[in-house]
Amino acid sequence: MDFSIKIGGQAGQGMQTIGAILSKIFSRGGYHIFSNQDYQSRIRGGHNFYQIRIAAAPVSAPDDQIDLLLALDDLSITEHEFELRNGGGIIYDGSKSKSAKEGSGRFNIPLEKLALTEGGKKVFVNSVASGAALGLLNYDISPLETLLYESFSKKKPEMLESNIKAARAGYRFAQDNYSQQFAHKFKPGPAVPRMVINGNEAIALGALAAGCNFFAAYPMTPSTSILVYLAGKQAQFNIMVEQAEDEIAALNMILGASYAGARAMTATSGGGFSLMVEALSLAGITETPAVIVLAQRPGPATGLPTRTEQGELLFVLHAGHGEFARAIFTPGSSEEAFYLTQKAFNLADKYQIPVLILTDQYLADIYRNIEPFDLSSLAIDRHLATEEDLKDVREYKRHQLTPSGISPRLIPGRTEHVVVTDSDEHTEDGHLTEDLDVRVKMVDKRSRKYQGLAGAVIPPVLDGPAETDLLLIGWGSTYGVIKEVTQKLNAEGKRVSQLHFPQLWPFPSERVVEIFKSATRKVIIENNSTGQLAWLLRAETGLTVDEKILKYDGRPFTVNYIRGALKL
Amino acid sequence: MDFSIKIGGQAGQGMQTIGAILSKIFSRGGYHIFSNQDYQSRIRGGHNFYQIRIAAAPVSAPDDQIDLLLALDDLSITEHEFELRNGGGIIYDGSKSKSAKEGSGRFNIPLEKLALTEGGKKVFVNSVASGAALGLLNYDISPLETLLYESFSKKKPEMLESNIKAARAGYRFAQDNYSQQFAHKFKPGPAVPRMVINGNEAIALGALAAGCNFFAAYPMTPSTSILVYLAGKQAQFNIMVEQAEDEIAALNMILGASYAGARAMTATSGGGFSLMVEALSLAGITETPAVIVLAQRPGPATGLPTRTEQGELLFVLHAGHGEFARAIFTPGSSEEAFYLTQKAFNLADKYQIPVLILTDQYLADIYRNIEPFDLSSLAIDRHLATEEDLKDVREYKRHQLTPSGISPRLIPGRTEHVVVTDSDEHTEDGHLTEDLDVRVKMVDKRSRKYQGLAGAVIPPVLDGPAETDLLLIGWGSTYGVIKEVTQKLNAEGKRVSQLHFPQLWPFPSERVVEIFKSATRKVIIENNSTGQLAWLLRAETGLTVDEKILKYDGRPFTVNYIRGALKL
Amino acid sequence: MKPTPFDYKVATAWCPGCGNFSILPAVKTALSDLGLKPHQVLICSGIGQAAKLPHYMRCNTFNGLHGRSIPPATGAKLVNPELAVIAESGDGDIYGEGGNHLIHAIRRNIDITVIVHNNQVYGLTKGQASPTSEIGFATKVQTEGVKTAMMTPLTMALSLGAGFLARSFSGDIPHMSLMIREAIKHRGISIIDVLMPCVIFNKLNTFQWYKSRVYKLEENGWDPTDKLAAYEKSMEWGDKIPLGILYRKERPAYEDLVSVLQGKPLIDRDYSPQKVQELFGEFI
Amino acid sequence: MKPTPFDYKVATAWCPGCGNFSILPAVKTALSDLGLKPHQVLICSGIGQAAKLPHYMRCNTFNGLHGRSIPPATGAKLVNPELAVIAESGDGDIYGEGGNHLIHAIRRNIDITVIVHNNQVYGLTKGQASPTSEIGFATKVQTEGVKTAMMTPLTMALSLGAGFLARSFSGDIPHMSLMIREAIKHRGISIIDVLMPCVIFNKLNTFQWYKSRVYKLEENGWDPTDKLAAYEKSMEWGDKIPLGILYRKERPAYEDLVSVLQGKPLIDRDYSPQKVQELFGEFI
Ligand SMILES: Cc1ncc(C[n+]2csc(CCOP(=O)(O)OP(=O)(O)O)c2C)c(N)n1
Ligand SMILES: Cc1ncc(C[n+]2csc(CCOP(=O)(O)OP(=O)(O)O)c2C)c(N)n1
Ligand code: SF4
Ligand code: SF4
Ligand SMILES: [Mg+2]
Ligand SMILES: [Mg+2]
Repeated sequence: MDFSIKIGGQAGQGMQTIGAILSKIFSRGGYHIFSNQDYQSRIRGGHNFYQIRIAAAPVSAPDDQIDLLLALDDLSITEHEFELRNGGGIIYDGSKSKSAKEGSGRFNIPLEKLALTEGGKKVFVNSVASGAALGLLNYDISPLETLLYESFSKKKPEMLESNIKAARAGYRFAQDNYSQQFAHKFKPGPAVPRMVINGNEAIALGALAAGCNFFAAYPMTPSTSILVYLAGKQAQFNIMVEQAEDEIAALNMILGASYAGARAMTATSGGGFSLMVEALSLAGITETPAVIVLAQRPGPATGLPTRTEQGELLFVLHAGHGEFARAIFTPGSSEEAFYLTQKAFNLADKYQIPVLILTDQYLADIYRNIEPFDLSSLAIDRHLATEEDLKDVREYKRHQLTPSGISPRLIPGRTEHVVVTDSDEHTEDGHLTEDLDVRVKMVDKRSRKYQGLAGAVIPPVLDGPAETDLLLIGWGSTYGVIKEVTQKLNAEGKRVSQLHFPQLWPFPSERVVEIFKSATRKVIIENNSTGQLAWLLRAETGLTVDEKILKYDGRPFTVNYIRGALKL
Repeated sequence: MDFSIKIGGQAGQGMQTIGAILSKIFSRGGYHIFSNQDYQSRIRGGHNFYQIRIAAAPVSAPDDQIDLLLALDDLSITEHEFELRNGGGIIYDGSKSKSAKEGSGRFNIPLEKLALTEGGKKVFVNSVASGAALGLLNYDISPLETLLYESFSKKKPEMLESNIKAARAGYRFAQDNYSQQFAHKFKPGPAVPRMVINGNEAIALGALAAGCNFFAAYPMTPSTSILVYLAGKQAQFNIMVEQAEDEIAALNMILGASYAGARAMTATSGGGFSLMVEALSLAGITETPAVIVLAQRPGPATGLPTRTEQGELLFVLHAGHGEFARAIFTPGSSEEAFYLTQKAFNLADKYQIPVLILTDQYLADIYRNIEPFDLSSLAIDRHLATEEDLKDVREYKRHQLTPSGISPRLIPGRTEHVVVTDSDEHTEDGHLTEDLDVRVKMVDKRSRKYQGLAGAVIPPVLDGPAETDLLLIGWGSTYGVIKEVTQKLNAEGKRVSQLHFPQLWPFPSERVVEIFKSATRKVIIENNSTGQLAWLLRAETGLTVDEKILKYDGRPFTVNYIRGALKL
Repeated sequence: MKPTPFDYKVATAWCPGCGNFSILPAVKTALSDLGLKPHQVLICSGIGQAAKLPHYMRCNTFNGLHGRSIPPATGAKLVNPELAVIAESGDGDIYGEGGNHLIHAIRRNIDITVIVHNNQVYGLTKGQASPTSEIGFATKVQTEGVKTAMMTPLTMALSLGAGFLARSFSGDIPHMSLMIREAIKHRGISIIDVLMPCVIFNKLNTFQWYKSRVYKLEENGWDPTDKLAAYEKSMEWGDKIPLGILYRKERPAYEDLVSVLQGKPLIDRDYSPQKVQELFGEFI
Repeated sequence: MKPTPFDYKVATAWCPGCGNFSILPAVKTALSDLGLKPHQVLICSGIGQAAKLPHYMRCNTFNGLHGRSIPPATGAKLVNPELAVIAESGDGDIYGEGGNHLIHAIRRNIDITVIVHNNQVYGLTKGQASPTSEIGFATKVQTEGVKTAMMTPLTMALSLGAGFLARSFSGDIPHMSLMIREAIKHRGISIIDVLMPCVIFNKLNTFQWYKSRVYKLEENGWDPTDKLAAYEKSMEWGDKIPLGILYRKERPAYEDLVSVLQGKPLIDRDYSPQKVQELFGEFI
């Protein structure tokens, strides 16, 4: 089974609510779900959609076609009708729709009328529509009732009953009038406790699992939901969330907090990151750990605020004046987003460097239902100076020269030592210097961190045979869609492998060179217009690929898009 | 003849004044001069020096050794004594010097006493010392008198006489007491009208020659002297110079000015440039011409504010979120600084892009005496929309799609058309859009500019035989020193060529590939710790070099340093 | 609304009921009443719901970065002074991200007009607190309600020496239009803080909330030349909120003081590369 | 000066005669008089001559970026509140480049002390005008003299609701020291504007210039609780310049209002990755 529902309408019509409800219901029913969103930079009106794929086997990309269109406005019909597969149908509200014609596969349901008669308010359309979708599918209604109960019984008990009434009315109407005309039917299976979680939520959870206790940011799509999520967990997780006056303040605040002993993070998008670049360099020279999430959207400048792109890899790689060590993580799924974020804090603390997590609007907003994270082996490794480190130390040196390049780190105020650091080039004890021999030693010390970092790099994930006719290469959020393409092509008897990079800096050159040896046709797939990974690959290894499949219209790749471009 | 004078002392002791006086005198006397400076991030005290090389033939790098040390304090003696060549000497003031011992090559001259007796004030030490140096060399004193006359007769006539008296006293004392003991002697030749000019002054002149009429900046070493120079020319050259509240404002101001019809420039160093990165991206999407000078100094962060480094090539190349076209000029001399800056404005206007001029503290501050710039062929090419362009236009479209990617540009207020632009992705008429087909067209339009830009790229300069045993490769400020190394090695019968890049983006790949074919040993020389050009070279061409000679102690290369590293 | 040359037919991205809808005609009529034509006006805006305004009318537009409406306005005005230049954006944009430009622009006193759509919230990013949000205002980020002092922007602007300060309300188009006209006529920087409801994210400061509190200074015999009184009045907020020209004082605009700005607009002067020859002598 | 635990023997990079030399002992004695030890104090500074101060004493030091002394101080204080946190820099740094942080830090009201070495000029970059330079002050960049209004920073700070505002003068070490002590004791943000001569680049506002103009508010029966009076007084500049605590008002500090900041310092609490399990339910 592989069924896709698209909910379309104007901003503010509740597509997200309906989408979230249905996703959870099917997840709880034992199905695998995948959902993605498309929205505009406005609060009301325009055209948005939310698409849910429900399947028996795990899925990791949106389908190019859909089976059920839940159209909350007319435009949704004209925009998406053609995406319907044979046997698909459209739920719409005839009383609100001027253009929609009745006919086979057209399910005219008085969503608004039912909302008003059953609940008394238009907001109940969400419950009516959710009920209607389930009714059409002959799915059980009780999971919906349970979910509504969970959502409202505590927070807004006065809304519970009306919601349930509205849901039932929608369910009943669809079942009574149309369920015979719709071929697709499915039922809940045994409950499976999977988490319906998107990339940003996974990052937020990763930060909490890393003991992040200070988060400062300035709102910017598509990173804002990390800020919002963490703000809701302040008391429970002992994390201070501060909305900064601007992004410059945000990063400088977290550097102050980190210096003072916190585990600190910020999140932003390209424009905000641009403003952080000076402080990134400050993290470099002061060797202050920091975790920075950059959720990419199409640029330049304001660009397309609510769309997706992978246009900032090379920017992030070289951002900041002067030369200093950093690590760049590029998670491809909610799982990687969680584990890599948790790891980012340990890595940042160990090497006393900024660690950058590069995600994008697509990954930030896609939901999959995944196995709950395995927390058993996670640890918080602060790598602070030990008593042993300080045993014979009379005057503590924050920037002591060491073979690894890592100096013992103390928290100010927690010993009688003073902790001194400086944005100028400095001596081992952190005071500014113009001694040019010391300068060279300090540059060398800081670059020595790359030896350790290179050893700790997360290797690219090769999925499929090493000897391959076609190697599909990607980084970050393209992981899921390339995975599906790879699976499909293999199922068709082709010999295809996927190479996914969850970390791009330090660049895992050796492994890539090795992998390239046994691959025939090598294709890089990137959501940008220039092929930034391809460039990095050549710079680091001299290797080139045979083709680049690039997309930069602000939308993510789909399976068919890639297949088409592969011309197989 | 090839003679070097080093003037050493504390900040505030007037090394720059003496250095400037002597440089001009020898320049007027027909000699070629080259001078460089070394100073600290403080206003008084510490240790600074100013070194002038005086030669019969053109020179383009500092000498590793010196012939005359003019020591204004004790530290200058201990620090630089060992740099003296055989037959060299030290001028010092015995009354102020505790450690200096009399002896051969030691010229104890009561600089301060003469300043006080002849001029009545300590400030006249500069003139005494300048006079003393000339006296020791048996050089004519009248050029010094002329220069003092020119400097003071109008601006501070009350200071003129004392200065001349002081200069004469120093001259006489040196001649009377020591001129016999100093082997070096030289006399002015026929006057040659060469300009003693440093890199920043050349950039400022280039901007004026380009009709730059708006300059906004925030002070930051080593870019500040551009701001200062232009501020002094406001009335004469019809240029508004505005000190912005911060670098963010500076670049956003010049974008507003440029949009409104100005030719606008800003200048900064790494930290300030970091803050400009968001607005750089704004220039990209709004297609607003801008010239941005980045005078590099060692980073990260505050680093070494008064020293030199070439650490920001890759940063500048990828700076800004999203993908957009730019050009990067990397002048290697005052001449290139002038001509390239003048050209930068034309290029920025033609392609409606930001043009970046990458210089550094070393180039900013070195003086050479050069042939006056040839202004005859310079023009101001605004590339504004013509009547022809607008003939059939009812509604003007600022971002009209064209084969070249360049849209006709109008100045707001100068026609009845309105000029609309936007940091969001926009339609041809400049209004924000979420139409994703338009998005693709606009990205393509903007990248098409690279076709023109690549055609217009300034090719790397190959100096020496194409078939070569050793190719020395550099960019920017290393031009002069590599040139000297190349000349010396050739003079010794080796077959060596120099490859210098005055423009690094778009990268002139084809030409480089061709040149590399006939070179045996290829060495890249960069004032940074990672070899950024080497990386760029590989990314763009796949080519690697045999060695990298890197230096990152904040000081420039010297001829001997490179020769040593070449192990020839 | 009577038609103006600034009208431009296009769908907006604002929410039904949003205060922005009435600010737009106020701007257009003010400009047209002043006899200006679209090509003589430049609006520089930042990013936010407010900042979209120039897209919905006909005029020169530089829609730049979030927080950065004032610097491009400054640059444009200095070189092309015949343009009437307006910097227009939201409270988050001008008082938050762009605060540093505002304070120094006031000191600079260039002849531009700053119009702030003050809905006391970040609209476009979905409802976080802005510098003008009230203490206690709860959002998904300020979960316990705002704890930082509410900025009273006109108090700050006054303390920096601003010469024209006004407040208006999106519920009163003629009043906004009048304020904008007066502001544009004022030589030097002028600042108008326009209160407006965000019907989606600000459930506290609603249309009614404002409506029932605002009153007009000019109807109460207000003397806008008394700085000390203006200081006190600028902090009035709560049961009563004053509208109108809070403070007005002529002071020389930057353009009147800087020599190079006297005479023809900079962009109209003659420039020749060969003129640089004049400078060679300095270096020889 | 009597020795303090904050003494640190090192050569400074300041010019002979510079006002910074006397601010240093004032800071050290203030801290030591309060019974603080070097490891209990954190100075965050920016870049400039003033900002070098913590390098010349013994204390925790985060010498960050130009204009950015306040944000790291904010972050550090929130997570490690037992530290006495000072943000210290020049006028260019805190009022110019860093203006936006100052205005929002005042609104936030965290318990930090901001000390501004106000020499009315950019010292380290060799003498350009700063926001507090006087009209007419000529420099190599402001060749016709400054044309922008001089900022009176305490007026601005007051207008944003600051609860502790003082001015001192580098010519009076005991006074500076007293102001710093009082400022540190004040709960919430406190701001001290310290007038000091730059002997190299500011030939207008010299030691004598200040010396002959300053007078002490406390000696004139000043009531630092009267906001309106403070407003007027904050603008007094010219023949007479007031020193002392201009305004003092208790208002709750941010730390007292935010729930998560109650109790142990954030950095001392227990964190366990496994606690995240508690959240899984939300997603299922
Ligand atoms: C540098 C940067 N940071 C953040 C954003 C995201 N952003 C867009 S609009 C906005 C706030 C809008 O609030 P306001 O200025 O009050 O305008 P409103 O939408 O309320 O009219 C923010 C934070 C951005 N575009 N750029
Ligand atoms: C982002 C950035 N811009 C500019 C500079 C250069 N800079 C260093 S100190 C300084 C001004 C110093 O003035 P002030 O803060 O008043 O300190 P003072 O030296 O007068 O004590 C400037 C502009 C810098 N370091 N960083
Ligand atoms: S979100 Fe608020 S401010 Fe923005 S358009 Fe909607 S109502 Fe207006
Ligand atoms: S330049 Fe001025 S402020 Fe800086 S150390 Fe010298 S006298 Fe002091
Ligand atoms: Mg707002
Ligand atoms: Mg200063």
